[in-house]
Amino acid sequence: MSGSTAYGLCSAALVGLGLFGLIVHPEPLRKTLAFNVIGGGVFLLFGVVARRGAAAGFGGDPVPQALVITGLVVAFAATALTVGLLLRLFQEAGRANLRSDE
Amino acid sequence: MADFLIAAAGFVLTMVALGLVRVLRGPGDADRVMSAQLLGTGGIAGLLLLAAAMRMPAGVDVALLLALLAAFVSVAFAKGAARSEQDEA
Amino acid sequence: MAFDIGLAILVLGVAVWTIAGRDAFAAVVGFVAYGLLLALVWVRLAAPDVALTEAALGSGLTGGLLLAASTRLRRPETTAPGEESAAPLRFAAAIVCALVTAGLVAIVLLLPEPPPTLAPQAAANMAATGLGNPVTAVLMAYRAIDTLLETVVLLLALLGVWSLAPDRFWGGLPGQRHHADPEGVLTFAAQLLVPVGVLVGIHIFWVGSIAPGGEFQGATILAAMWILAAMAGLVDAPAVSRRWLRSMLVAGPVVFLAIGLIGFAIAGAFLAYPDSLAKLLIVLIEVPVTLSIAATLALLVAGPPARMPQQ
Amino acid sequence: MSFALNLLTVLAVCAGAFFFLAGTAGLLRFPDPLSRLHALTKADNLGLGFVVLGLLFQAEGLFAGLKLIAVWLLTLLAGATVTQLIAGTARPSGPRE
Repeated sequence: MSGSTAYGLCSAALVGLGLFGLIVHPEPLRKTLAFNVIGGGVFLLFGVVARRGAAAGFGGDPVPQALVITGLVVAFAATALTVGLLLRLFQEAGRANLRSDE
Repeated sequence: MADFLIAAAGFVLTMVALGLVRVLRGPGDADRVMSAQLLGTGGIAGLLLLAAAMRMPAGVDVALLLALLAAFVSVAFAKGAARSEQDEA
Repeated sequence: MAFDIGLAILVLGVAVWTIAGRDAFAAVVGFVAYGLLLALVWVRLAAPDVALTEAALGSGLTGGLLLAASTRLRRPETTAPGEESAAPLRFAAAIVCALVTAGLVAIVLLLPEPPPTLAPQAAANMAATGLGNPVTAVLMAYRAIDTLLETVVLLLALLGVWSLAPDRFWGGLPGQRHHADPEGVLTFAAQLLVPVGVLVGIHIFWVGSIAPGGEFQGATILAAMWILAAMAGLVDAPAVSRRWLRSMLVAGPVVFLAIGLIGFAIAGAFLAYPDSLAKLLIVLIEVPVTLSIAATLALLVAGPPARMPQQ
Repeated sequence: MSFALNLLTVLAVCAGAFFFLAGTAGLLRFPDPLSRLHALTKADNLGLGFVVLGLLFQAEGLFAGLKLIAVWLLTLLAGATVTQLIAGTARPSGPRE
């Protein structure tokens, strides 16, 4: 097993773990965290593919690396919007969960 | 030399990971941030060791950035903790 | 090798804590640690550009944002026993997630050999741009339209955050006013850290054309330093209706788009640069884009307008 | 020459690793937050300091060395600030007025 395979297996586990958190956590803040954990796992998978594609004197394929940088920025934008929505919900409703039956 | 530096990085990270047990045990937020800060310092040390071992000068830039952002995160925490105490008072 | 396996296990352990921890605040601390360790992983994967972005944005700025949110949401977030998901749901979710993981493991183990790569094409393209950093070359030339759209996505997210403001505060100032304590340790630290941080931010941005770094990483540091100064009470956020602020926010995408359109005239395609001018045009785009991204990121963390300027 | 430099690096890095060990042990074993804070600052200042010192012997060029020292100084400053702020919030009677 090479180093990048170890990280590849790690990324697979991270995606599964994050998905589990996203489904079972009732609080939206924890769902946001879980979503970011999934994001980390997906980006890591890209990183492993990039590392395997090392060629032309580069340590890794720069195209997936650039995609990951774009992805990280977009993930941050989504997280900031989620947190904004969440804080506003808390302000309006005095609670921050997604139950509609009250 | 590279092997020694990587081993040292592994040792430092293992140590700070043990410190993370404090995050699990708590009890206060202060303890949690302390162990996160220890992880930050350890992460920076590990990063510097890795950068030297892998002959990757950019690793030092990453460490520089982590040092700045670690300060930012910790201040954000301390402000938050101060505010929640105000709320309770 | 052993180091990589150990680091992978450590990342997994921290992720488990982030997902399974009882307390939301502790989970956020776990997430910051997760980002930090991922930055180390990126260095091991020979991707220092991504390591910089992960450390600055993935761990630092996201961590600060979520920490602040979790302290504000503290009490209502603590889950009452009855609110936990039902056991059958948890069981079904665990099975689904195990299947997803198993699928990904199969993909990782069965990745094609020899690995496909676009590195030679990127290298060929890089020579034409005059840049020394392949990742910046991909972001600014090879996949420039992604980067242009990304700056627009950031602006859209900011519009979304602003539109959450109550009517009476529309066009007002985001976040709380922090008051400086002239004797305080925070003021002292901010006065010392912010100039150093701004310098590091500009350095990271500037070396981006020849070495790992670039506009997103540099902009994130600038944004973090502005937020630090605001938290210490040294500066106050501007009202979001200010014309200069809005011009600064759109300057980056506008310049990017304009130079992209000029590409039709001088190089025959959208976002194409003639070889002799490539590096100059890329720097012309990067400077306003960096400023716009920095302002957008800082305002995204500051949140929707929450007060009006004092008369 | 290179052997002597390598030896110095090994010694300093080992010293740094020792302080990280000590800091972690303190964080885990000390009874109250303020003494844990004390242990943490040792690891911060000295552990990273010795690691940086050790790596200085391997640095290529003046600028690289200066950057290493800058990392250490920034961590010191950040650590000192945060320690102060945490000590303020960790007091049983609440923050100092």
